[in-house]
Formats: sequence, C-alpha cells, structure tokens
Amino acid sequence: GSDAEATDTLVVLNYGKYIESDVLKRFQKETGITVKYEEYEQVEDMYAKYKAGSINYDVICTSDYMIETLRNEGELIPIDYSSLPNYKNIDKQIIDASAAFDPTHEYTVPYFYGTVGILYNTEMVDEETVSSWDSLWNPEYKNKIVMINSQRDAMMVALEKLGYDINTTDKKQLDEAYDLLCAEKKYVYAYLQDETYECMISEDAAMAVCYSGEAAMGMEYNENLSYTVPKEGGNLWIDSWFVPRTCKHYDAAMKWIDFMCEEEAATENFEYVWYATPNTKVAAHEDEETLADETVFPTKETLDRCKLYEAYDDETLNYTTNLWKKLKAY
Amino acid sequence: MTNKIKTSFLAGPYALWVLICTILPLLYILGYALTTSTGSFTLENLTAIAEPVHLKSLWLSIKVAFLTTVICLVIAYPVALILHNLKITNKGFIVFLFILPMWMNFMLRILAWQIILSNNGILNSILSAIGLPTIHILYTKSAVTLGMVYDFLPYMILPIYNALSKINDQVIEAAADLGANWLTTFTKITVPLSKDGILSGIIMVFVPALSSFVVSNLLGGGKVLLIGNVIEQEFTLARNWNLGSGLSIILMIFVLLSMSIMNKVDDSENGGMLV
Amino acid sequence: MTKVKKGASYFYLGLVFLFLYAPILVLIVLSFNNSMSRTVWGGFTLKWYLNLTANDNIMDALGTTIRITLSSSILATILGTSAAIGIHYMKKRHAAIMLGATNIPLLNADIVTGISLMLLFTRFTPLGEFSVVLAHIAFSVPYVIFNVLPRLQSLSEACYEAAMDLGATPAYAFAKVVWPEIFPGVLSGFLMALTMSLDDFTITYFTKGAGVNTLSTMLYTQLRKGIQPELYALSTILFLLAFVLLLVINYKGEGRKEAHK
Amino acid sequence: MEFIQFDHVSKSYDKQLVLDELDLYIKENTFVTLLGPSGCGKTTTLRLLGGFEKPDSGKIYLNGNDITALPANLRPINTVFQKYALFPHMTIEENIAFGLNIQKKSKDYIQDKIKYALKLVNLDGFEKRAIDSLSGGQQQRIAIARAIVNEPKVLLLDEPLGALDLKLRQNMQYELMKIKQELGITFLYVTHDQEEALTMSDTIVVMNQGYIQQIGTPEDIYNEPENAFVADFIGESNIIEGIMIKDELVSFLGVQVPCVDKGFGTMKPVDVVIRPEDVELGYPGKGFMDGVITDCLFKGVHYELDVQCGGYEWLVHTTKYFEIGQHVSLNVIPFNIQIMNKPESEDEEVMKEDD
Amino acid sequence: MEFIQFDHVSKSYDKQLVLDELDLYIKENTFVTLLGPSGCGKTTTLRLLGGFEKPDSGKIYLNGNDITALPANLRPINTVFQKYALFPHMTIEENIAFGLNIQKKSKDYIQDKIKYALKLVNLDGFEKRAIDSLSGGQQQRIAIARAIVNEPKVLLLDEPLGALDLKLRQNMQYELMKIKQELGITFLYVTHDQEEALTMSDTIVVMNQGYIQQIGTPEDIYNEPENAFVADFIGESNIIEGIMIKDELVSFLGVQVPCVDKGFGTMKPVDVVIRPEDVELGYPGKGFMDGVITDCLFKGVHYELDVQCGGYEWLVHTTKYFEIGQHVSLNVIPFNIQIMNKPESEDEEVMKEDD
Ligand SMILES: Nc1ncnc2c1ncn2[C@@H]1O[C@H](COP(=O)(O)OP(=O)(O)OP(=O)(O)O)[C@@H](O)[C@H]1O
Ligand SMILES: Nc1ncnc2c1ncn2[C@@H]1O[C@H](COP(=O)(O)OP(=O)(O)OP(=O)(O)O)[C@@H](O)[C@H]1O
Ligand SMILES: [Mg+2]
Ligand SMILES: [Mg+2]
Repeated sequence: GSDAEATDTLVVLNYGKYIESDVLKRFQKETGITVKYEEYEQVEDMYAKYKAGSINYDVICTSDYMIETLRNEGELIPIDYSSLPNYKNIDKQIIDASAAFDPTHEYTVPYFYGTVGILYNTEMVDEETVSSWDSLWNPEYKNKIVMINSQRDAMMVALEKLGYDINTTDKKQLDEAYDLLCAEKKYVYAYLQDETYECMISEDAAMAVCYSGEAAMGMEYNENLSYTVPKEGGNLWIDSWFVPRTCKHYDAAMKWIDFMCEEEAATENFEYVWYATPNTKVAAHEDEETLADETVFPTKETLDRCKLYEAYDDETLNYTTNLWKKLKAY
Repeated sequence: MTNKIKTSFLAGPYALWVLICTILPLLYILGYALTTSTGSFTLENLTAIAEPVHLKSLWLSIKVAFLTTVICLVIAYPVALILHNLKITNKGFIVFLFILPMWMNFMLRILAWQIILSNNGILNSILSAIGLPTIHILYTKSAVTLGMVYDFLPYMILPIYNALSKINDQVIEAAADLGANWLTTFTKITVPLSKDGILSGIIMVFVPALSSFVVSNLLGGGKVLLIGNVIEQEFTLARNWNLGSGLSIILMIFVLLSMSIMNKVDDSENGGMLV
Repeated sequence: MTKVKKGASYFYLGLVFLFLYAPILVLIVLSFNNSMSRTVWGGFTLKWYLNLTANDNIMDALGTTIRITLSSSILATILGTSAAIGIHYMKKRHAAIMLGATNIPLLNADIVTGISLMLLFTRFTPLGEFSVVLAHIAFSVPYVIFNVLPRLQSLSEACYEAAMDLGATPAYAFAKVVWPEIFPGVLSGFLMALTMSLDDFTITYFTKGAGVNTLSTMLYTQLRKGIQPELYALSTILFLLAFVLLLVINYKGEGRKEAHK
Repeated sequence: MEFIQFDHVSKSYDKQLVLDELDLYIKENTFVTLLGPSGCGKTTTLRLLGGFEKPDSGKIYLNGNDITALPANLRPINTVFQKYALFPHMTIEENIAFGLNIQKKSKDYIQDKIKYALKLVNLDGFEKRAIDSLSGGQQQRIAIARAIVNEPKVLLLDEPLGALDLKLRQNMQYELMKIKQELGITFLYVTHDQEEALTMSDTIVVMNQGYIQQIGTPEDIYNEPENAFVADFIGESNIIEGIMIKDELVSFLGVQVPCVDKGFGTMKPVDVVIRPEDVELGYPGKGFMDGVITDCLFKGVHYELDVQCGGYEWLVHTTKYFEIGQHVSLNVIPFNIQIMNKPESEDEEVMKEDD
Repeated sequence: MEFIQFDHVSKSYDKQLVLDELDLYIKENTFVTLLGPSGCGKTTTLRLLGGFEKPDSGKIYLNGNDITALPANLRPINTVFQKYALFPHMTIEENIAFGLNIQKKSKDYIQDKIKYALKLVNLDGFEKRAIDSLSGGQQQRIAIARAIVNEPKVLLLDEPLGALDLKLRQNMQYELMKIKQELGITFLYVTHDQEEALTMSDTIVVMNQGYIQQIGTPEDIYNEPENAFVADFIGESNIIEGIMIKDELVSFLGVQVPCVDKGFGTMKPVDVVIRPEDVELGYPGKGFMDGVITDCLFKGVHYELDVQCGGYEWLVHTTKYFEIGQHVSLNVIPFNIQIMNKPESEDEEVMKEDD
C-alpha cells in the first residue's frame, strides 16, 4: 500500500483504447512519473469501481452526464487551470458547451467529443429516409435496425422524435417516449453498443443509432456506410478529464492533463482514436479530407441541433432505469 | 480412528478460507440486500422480485435455463454413451477434449458465434450455398440458448460419462440375458444407473444457466433480459447495489430450493458434482 | 449392422465436436485476417503473429495472466487437495456442511461474487495482482475439491492399512500409496482451475488493482473500438499449446500403459 | 442332432486362441458341468452359448436351430453370472421380476413366482431389500432366483456357489439339483471345484487350455480318466510312468504288477494311475513294494500320508494314523490300477496353469 | 505369559458387539487357525492384532509387551489382507519391495528377496507386471509374497487361499507350511474352509458370533467336538437328540445303544453326534436300526447317502454304491458315538448363519 505515498506515480482511469500508447510512454519518459493506467468499458462499470473506493484514482476521463453526477455528489476537485500551459489549445466552443455539466467551469478539461446519430447503409436506405428519427419506426426495416444499447441515448431518440426536450424530467413525456420505444422493439434487430460498427460493416443491418466515433470506424471498412444526425436534433457528448476526490498526486494529475492538451500528443491521440478533438492545434497536422469529414468533425449546423445531457436527479434516474428495464423485458 | 480425526484437520485452512472468502462476502451481500441506500433496514429489496419486470425476467431465465438443460441432456447423453463404448482407457483425455475450448477466451468464442450466426454470417452463407433458406437467429432467445448450450455442454457430458463408466458391463449383459432388447436395457438399466451423473449434470448446467448474463448480453442483442442481466444492471447501470444484492439473494435461495428438490429425487447422498 | 451403428456414432461425435470447436476454428482463421474488422476478410497475413512480441501492452497482460493463473491454480490445488483429504475423513455431517459451503461460489452469479470479493478485499488490502489471485483461488478451489474427492472415495482404505502394516509411517504411506492414487484427480483439478482462471473476466475485473491487466480484461475494454487482432493470434497460440500438451500427455499415458502390459 | 450343439467353434481374444474348434453336444434336461483350471475357457464357452460373444468360426445350434447370430435377448437361455451382475438400483423383488415384466406376465403370476423363487433360495422375506445390503452369498442366490423364474430352456451357471462357505454350498447344490428335476431345465454349469462337479452332474466336460479332455459321467471321469491331466485334476492321484509288458501285466518302479487292462500291445510305455485311497498299507514285506512314511497329515475324514517307495513319493489316504519313519508295504488290487496311454500331444500334458 | 495374548478384549461396531471379552493365547512359532462362519469376528480379531482397530476394552500383548496402543507400522507383524490390498499403481516388484524399502535394505538384498518370494509363490518372472493384469489367485499370492519378505515375527493371513482352485490351494497350503518351518514365523490364519484348517494348523480356534467355541489340535476338534456347533461346523455330522440313560448307555430315536461316554448322570438330555463315515450299513436286521436309502450321490472318494431311519435322515458315507429305495441296517461302534451336553445358552446353539 505504498503507492499512496509515492509522489512519482499517477493512477489514470480512461475508456478502453482511448489513448495512443506512445503518448503514454512519452509522458512517463518526459516527466519521470510512473503511470498506472487503468481502462474501463462502460461508464457504469467505472462508476461502480470508483464508488467502491477500492482504488485511489488521480485523474479520470469520462462522459459529460457522469461527470455531472459525480460533481453533484461532491466527488470532484477543482482544476488549477493556471498550471496548464497547453489549456489554451482547447476549442472555446467546446469549453462553452461543457457548461452543461460543469457550469462554473472549474472541474473539467475536454478530451474528445462527438454526436449520436444514425449510421446507415446507402444501398439499403436512402438519405431522405434517415433524415428523420422516424425511420427507426419504419416496418420496412424490420430486423434491420440496430438501436443503441444505452438508456439515456435511446430515450433521447424517442424524445427527439416526440419533439420533447432530451433532458426532460416530466414523467408523462418519459412514459410517452417509453411507449414509443416499446413500439419500436419489434423492428429492432438488436440493442448494441459495442458491436454496432461490425454489424453495419457486414451489412447485417441497414441502419444503426450510434456514436459518431463508431460510425467513422465503420465507414472506413465499408464505403456504402454513411452517417447523419437527423433533423430533429440529437445529442452532443463530450468526454473530459477531471480530478476525483481520491486524488493523491494532484501535481502529477495536472501534468497529465496538460500533456493531453499538448499539440503533439493530441494529434497522435486523434489519429489513433479518430474522434473529434477539441484541440485546435491538431487541424494543422491533418489534410483537407479529414477535416472535411462530417462524421468526425460535426458541422456547425449539426452541433446547433445537438444538446448535451444533463445529469438526472435520483428520482428521474430511477424512473428511467425502470422504464429501460421494462423495455428490455417487454 | 484417531488417525481419521487428525487427518480431518487438513481441512482446517480451507474451513478458514471458506469463512473468509465465501461466507464473509456473502454476509456483505446480505447486508446490502437488507438495507436501503441510506442504510436503514428493509425487506423491499427481497420483495422486489414480485415486481412484474423481475418476475418476467426470472420466468424467462427459468425457461431458457430449463431449455438449455434439456438440450444439453439430449445432446450429452448419446455423446457420453458413445465415448463410453469407445472404451478409451485414458479418462483424463476425454475430460480435456471438452475443457480444451476454454483455452480460447470465453468472450472471443461467443464473438465467434456472432460471426457464425449473424444474418450474413457463416451459417447463413453455407445455408444459401446449398440452396436452403437463411435463418434469422442471432440476437434472439434461440441464440442465447444456443450460446448457453455451447458453454455448458461439457458440464453435462463429463458427469454422465463418469457415471456410465462406473456401470458394470455384466449388468448390461444380464439384462439382455433376461430378454431385454436394446431399448428396455437402456431405459430400465443404463439410465437409472447413470442417474447420479444425470443429476450432477443437470445441476451443473441449470444453476449457472439461471444466473448467467454474459451470453445473453452478447448473443441476445440486448433484447433478452434474464434475471442475471437484471442483477448485473442493478450493480452497474442503475447503481442500485441494494436491489442487486436483494435479487441475488433471492436467486440463490431459488437455486438452493431447486437443488434440494432435485436431491430429493436422488435418494443417494452424493457430494461430488463434477466427477 | 454394427458397422452402420459405429458409423452413425462417429458421425454424431463429429457433429458435437464440430459444435464445440467451430468458434475456435473461426478465431484461428481470424488470426490470419489482414483487417482490423472481424467481419471483413482483408486477405491472409502473418503480421499479427509477427507483431505480437513487439506489443508491450499485450506482452504485459500475458505476463500478468500467466502469473495470476499459475499462482492461483497452484495455490487452489494445494488448498483444495488438503481440504478434500480433510473433508473425506470428516464426520459425515461436518463433511456435508463443508461441501455445502464449497458449492456457494458455483451457485452465485459471477458479478455478485466479484463485487462481494471486491468489497471484502478493499477492507483489508489494496487491490492489485494479489487480490486477483485470492479471488481466483476462491472460485477455483471448488473445482479442485470436486475432482479430488471422488478419487479419495474410490481409494481402498485397505491399501493405506497395508502400507502401515508393512511399516510405513502415516506420512510415508500417504506419499507412496494415497498420493499416486489421487494424483490424476489433483492434476485434473489443477488443470480445471488453470482453465477457469484463464477464462475469467468478471471477477478479475472487479478485484484487480489499477494498471493490472489480464488478457481477459484487456479484451473486454477493447470491445467497443475493435479488438486488436494480435489477441486472436495470441489466443490461437495458447490454444494450440494446450492442444499439443494434451496430445503429448495422452501419448505418454498410453505409452506407459503399453509398457505395463 | 442334439439339443445343444457346438460345431467346430473357435474363439480368440487379442489373437490369443481361447477355444480351438470346440465340439460339444448336450442332451435335453441334463446337468452338464464344465470343469477345468482357471483360464481354460469355461466362461468363454458359456458366454458363447448365452450370446454375449460371437464365435470367430463354427456354429452353435439349439434344438436344431442355428443360433450363432441370435442376440442374447432372443435366446431362451438364462445365465447366473460369475460376478452376480444384479441390478444395483432395484430391490430384490424388482430384480427377480425383471425378466417376467419383459415377458409381460400378469402381476399375480409375477408375485407368485417371486415368492416361490425366494423360498427356493432360502431368502423368503427379502423382497424389499436393497441389493447392496446383501452379502456375497446372498447376492449369488438372488442371481439364481432371477434366472430361474423365467423358466428358461437352458440355464447357464458360472461358478454360482464360489462365494459360499461349505455348509451353504452343500445346501445350494442340493437345491439346484431339486430345481433341475422340478423344472426340467437343461443346466450348463461351470465350476473349478471337482467335488461339486462330481456331486451334481449327469455329464462332466473336463477342459484344459481350450480343448476338451474328456466327456463322461462322474464315475467315468473319476474312475477311468482318459489321460493323466484328467486323472490328476479330478481328485489326487499317483501317476507313475510304466511299461505295459503284456495284457494284464504292467511294470513300474522296478516291479511287475498284475492289472485288468488289456489291448495296449506289448512293451508299450504307459502312465499308471493309482488313487491314494486305493493304496493299502501293510506290514513290510506283505505288499508288492516296501516304503517308509515321510509325512502324515490329519484331514478329518482320513489321514493323508506321503510314502517314499521305489523312488516315488506316494500319496496314500488311510483312516489309520502312521508314525513318520514307520516302514510299510504297499499293495493295490489289480482292479484299482488304471493304465493310460502316454499323451500324444504336448497340449494334453499341460497340468500346471497360471491360475 | 504367552507369545501373543488377548486379555478380555471386546470390540463393537456401531453398538453391535462383535467380540465379547475374548481371551486368546498363542505360542511362538505355531500355526493357529481361526475357524468359523462368516461374520463371526475372525477378521476383527486379526485387525486388532494387526493394529488397524483398537479394542474397546481389554489388552493385547506380544512377547510380554502391551501393544494395545502401538500403531500398526511399529508392530513386527505383517498381514495378508482378505481383499489383497495390493498397491494398484506399483508393479509386482515394487509391491514386494515396499516393506523392505522402508527398512532401508540394500538393493541386492531386496532383489534377492523378491526373486525368492516370487519363486515361493510360483510366480517367477512376474516382477515387472502390473497388478491389474493379474487374476485373483495371482494377486493373492503376491499379497503373500509381499508380507513374508519382511520376515515378521507374526504373519496374519485372512483367507489367503480363498480365490484359488483346489490344486493350487493345496500347493499353497504346502508352501505356507514350508515357510512357517523355514522362517520360524508364528502364523495366525483365518479361513472358513474346514479341511484347510485341519490340514495346516497346530491349533484351531473355532469361533461363533464373537465367542470362542473350542480351542484344540485338529484331532481334538474333529474327534472330540465340545458342542454341537463345533461338531456340525467341522465336517458333516448326524446330530440327534438323545437321553443319557446311564453311563455308557444312550437312547435316541427309540433305541438304546451302548457308548463309551460316562459322567453325564442319568436320564440327562444330550446331543448324540455320529460322523457319516462312522455309520456302517448292512443287511436289514443286522444293525441297531433299519432304514431305507433315499438318495445316493457320487462324491469321488465315496458315495454320500441319505438314509431315512427312525424318523431322522441320516447322512452316511460309504465306498459302495447303494440303490435308492434299498433297505439297510445301521450300525455304529460304541467308540464312534459322541455324547455332548445340550448347549446351555442360546448363543452356542446358533448354527445357521446368513452367509
Ligand atoms: N475379454 C477378454 N479379453 C482378453 N482375453 C480374455 C477375455 N476374456 C477371457 N480372456 C482370456 O481367455 C482365456 C479363457 O478365459 P475364461 O474366462 O473363459 O476362463 P475360465 O475357464 O472361465 O477361467 P476362471 O475359472 O478363472 O473363470 C483366459 O486366458 C483369459 O485371459
Ligand atoms: N467396519 C465395520 N463397521 C460395522 N460393522 C462391522 C465392521 N467390520 C465388521 N463389522 C461387523 O462385525 C461382524 C464381524 O465381522 P468380521 O469381518 O470380523 O467377520 P469374519 O468372521 O471375518 O467374516 P468373513 O468370513 O465373512 O470374513 C460382522 O457382523 C460385521 O458385519
Ligand atoms: Mg470363468
Ligand atoms: Mg473376514
């Protein structure tokens, strides 16, 4: 149990495959800090492990609404932005958008961002159809639709289709959305989160609700695939770094966050992860084609259609979790 | 006599181990099950099983586990019989033919099933190549059942095989001698004499199938909600450890009940499950 | 008649083995696939095998896996074997209680076991590799016990007495007479523990410390963004190693039997 | 054609020839015993008739029908197995009823039969007992009961009394003979107990190493063994090399002794067989030879003596006690001297077997 | 004090009393046989001496030392187990060498011993064979070899010849007696074969239901059984209820017959025991009773007859053949009529046991 006292170590928790391993190596080499790098697959697993208090994490990267939850629970420690020389590289627009979960702007530094939309196969579905979330309720595509296996995102789709706010806590509206999802279930091939892009590559399904990052990955392997955020609007998500209360190596954590914002590291990470990066310096290293890729970098119009999630209060969380459970058992 | 008592102290470390690594964690779970998130006593987490969602998924789990067990039994019995008749002297070899696949990571194997079963997968390619209609099986209950059968089949084959190899050949001959044909010998002699193996097999398959959640996650396409998935989700997604623990305890009680019923059927006391 | 029957049974056996080994064949094929996607055939390549040793992450995870798997299965075997012997000589009622407790890890859903062990360990020890080893022992000990016990039960008491009669001390009699008889059970218990430990994800995930990665947990965190094909290659190698080992052991076993005749 | 007939039946296991062109005829309703040392092929012969093994060559007929290829369950033959082979998961009652249930007999009939059979084997009241609560001897008796209730045409018994002690064995021998008479079943019985064979059989078949050595009534076999193997195997004998000087005169151990056999030719080497109980001991000089007692064992009914005489150690049974070292004379009446041709093949001579 | 001494030894299993206050003395270098029906406690007695069981009460002495609490491995006693108990994973050679290895004998010594022991049990050349490739009889002989190579002070043998056929059994009996003489070992031998007991023993201990019925030389036991149980168990007997009218005159089955026994008092109920070979058959009217032959069995050495006579079915051994239905007279010389007191306790009377 000596790692708590050791000053030259850092315990990092991040999504799986969310960093270029050279960057990690370079950080350790340049700073002399030993990183214990831990990965997770689902936000919820992360929350469970963090809450168990079994490991004292120093710095964590996770999604917007989970950060809000943790903030509400008082788990976050403010970031000393003055010790982050590279923080200036971060896109102001994204920092502003972060206000949804970090309104006072004292806890987070954005890492990657993206949208939720529809990945579709142009051979099977035309662009016109998928321009609306309605397409997911189209009997013609029975067993060809992949729905996203995430309670919040699925709810978002139904709420958008109904024209409600995606952060609504109105139980009647939530119930309506639930009914809609139930009606959809008979057309759904599968509720997936992990294997969505594989499923689309192999053309097992015609369309899939998924994150922009996954969509980009799928499109790399199958040129028939295309991605869009329907006209009703969608969700903008931002994965950010924050420092949890369990932090034992605050200085090292600052060094880590700053390093992630550094031009070179951000570029390498972008090229590895292939999600939209908030780092403005990266663009200089990329070619036209990449920058023009709307799947990777959402356009201004798209971003305007999208909203960030706000953390649910306990009651709404319970309520929607139950709806989700009922939907799965339906 | 005195020797025996001395020898039983060898189980001492294990008894301690059971206390710490089995009973104590169980108490933790029990503690969560009997409290609310704020720490006050409640039975709600246990009675929650009566909620329609939970009952529905429990019922579905029972159905799937039952079906899995039956299919495993139907597939495994002939396999065990054939292996027995092959008269392979090296029993260990048989055992390892069946656990060898586990040297490939479980998740990888299930992913491979996705590749085999998907709409444009290997199975459907073969079917259409030989002119048969393709089937939609991936992300259905059938796929989940198939995955479980795949996963648990060895646990059915091994105990039955072991039970069969304990049957004295002459007893089979004696049945023929008394006029029994193949079928009568099978139903009246072979099956009853391998009863212990069948029961172990049933327990070894039914119990894990009932609480399994990984197979349904990967092959159910999120459409098949088993009680195992509910528990898993309470622990992760819903962050409700109390409810998760409560449901686990209920499931355990349910498993213990069904096992003791099965043990009633089996009058002999038999501790060993596997062999 | 019997030939037809024999043919039919071989055919049936073949089908069942095809069922059991089909996914493995698929994975072996994938390990030669020159594409990051598992649903696209990108041509034949050996690069995943050649890259394997250069991939630090995977090599690290492999090392951790081997350490955890070996130490947990060896410790589980020692603990389980001595427990089985103890239980065998216990009073019936006590033995029944011990066996009941032994069954508990087999009854619980993995996630419940995993989380409860995590809760326990965080109280007493920081999570790390060691806690994973403890957890693995916890769920693999029952397999050892259930493999060794039947051996003991079929062991004739008379042989032990005969050894004593010929002047052996209890310890000597155990080593020379009891041990050789239960050894096959110990061995298969050990191999089962090894396999279970190698295959486990859920329990490992919850009980591991920061930065500890086994092949299983590594695989799992790569699900969303695509599994590194090197892992297919590594799994193939591990599987084939086990397969060859099995053939060798079997061949040796047969050989020994022959010699006796 | 006889009731049961083995016609040139051969059988090998793993290339080891166990039965070599066996010919065997069995009349209906007789009690035939196969007798021979361990490993001589008795069980194999029985298993061939029971249908559990197929011969490599040759045919087996029952009642004139070729049953060589008939499966065991269709043969009207029942077996009492060497190791009982009771069904361990059934009660005694269920074991006995097994064959009758297959024949779809009525409940009442079956109940009656069970009662009757249990009485016969001296185990009335054991109906509901479990198999593993029985001792070896009791199990063997249940095995007999299970076989006879089916009233088979032929009953095969493989050392059915091996596990019983003398008293019980004698009782069961008696019961078996009664059963045979009552039910009119043909018995084929395997034993390696010579006395049992002599007591029970109508016909004895002496086998050795897959060959039949002699077939005959117990008296024939005992009193007129056809070769030295049979003579030695059935009871103890003094077997001495001799020369047949002419009809009714044989010379051995240096003396010439009258006998009743003829037709061997003159000056032919023969085996002279004399049963130990046929040797009369007298005062020195009163017999055809003198000798000295080297051993005297008490055997209950008689004393067993070793007498060193003419360079051969004679085995002699008497009811009188003799001191070791005492000098005696030996005498045998001509009728009790058996003359045998020397064995022609090596096979026939084999006497000691590896159990 | 004797070499081996059981002093009021009692033993029960699950509250069932198996040995009740047993007293037993055994002289050094004698061959003592325990004889009795199955379940009478023979094996238990042996196991107590071997050290595998502890008595509930009482003491056991060897050579004057109290060994009651000594563990089995420290007793200079070796055992040949009823079920062989060979080590299945070792070759024959390794089995035999087991005890010698523990005693840390030299390689050469061990090799010599193995050779010698295998020769003794007639299995030379079997050194490298596996145990499960042996027949029951061969295994039993290996078990003997394994025990004797250790040259124990006492050798315990639990029915060591049960699985062998008559010829081999006789050979082994002979070998065992030779071993005893050569090695000077004290033998405690268990059997339920009467003839074996009579042949081999210096002393026979007849047991029944945990009690010793009689101890004596074979001749004593056979000719002067102390009670009806012993008489019936050792060989076959006619046991008839009678009344001792006065010294040297007994009445049974309605006739008065002279005998040689005295001291029973007058008009006392007794058992009259007559061995079947002591009954002489003659023409009707020539004996003390007339009867009719009801059965005649050929037994090799003799015929075994059932004679219905005076309301009792007599067992008679003769060397002559009698027709069934023939009328005969019975005669017994006074010397051959054994008179016995009626058993006083119920226990002693138990004669038929369930195997
Ligand atoms: N299944 C088998 N496989 C190989 N060899 C066999 C088999 N059954 C019998 N034998 C061999 O065939 C020979 C004859 O065996 P069989 O059982 O007929 O003897 P047996 O006369 O019944 O002897 P026993 O008195 O010991 O029962 C023996 O040498 C035996 O080893
Ligand atoms: N371990 C035991 N537990 C319970 N009862 C036992 C045990 N061993 C022996 N007995 C009982 O003790 C009695 C005497 O048994 P023992 O084995 O001494 O008989 P035995 O004279 O050797 O008989 P056999 O000739 O059948 O070997 C029997 O009634 C038996 O059932
Ligand atoms: Mg046989
Ligand atoms: Mg005994």
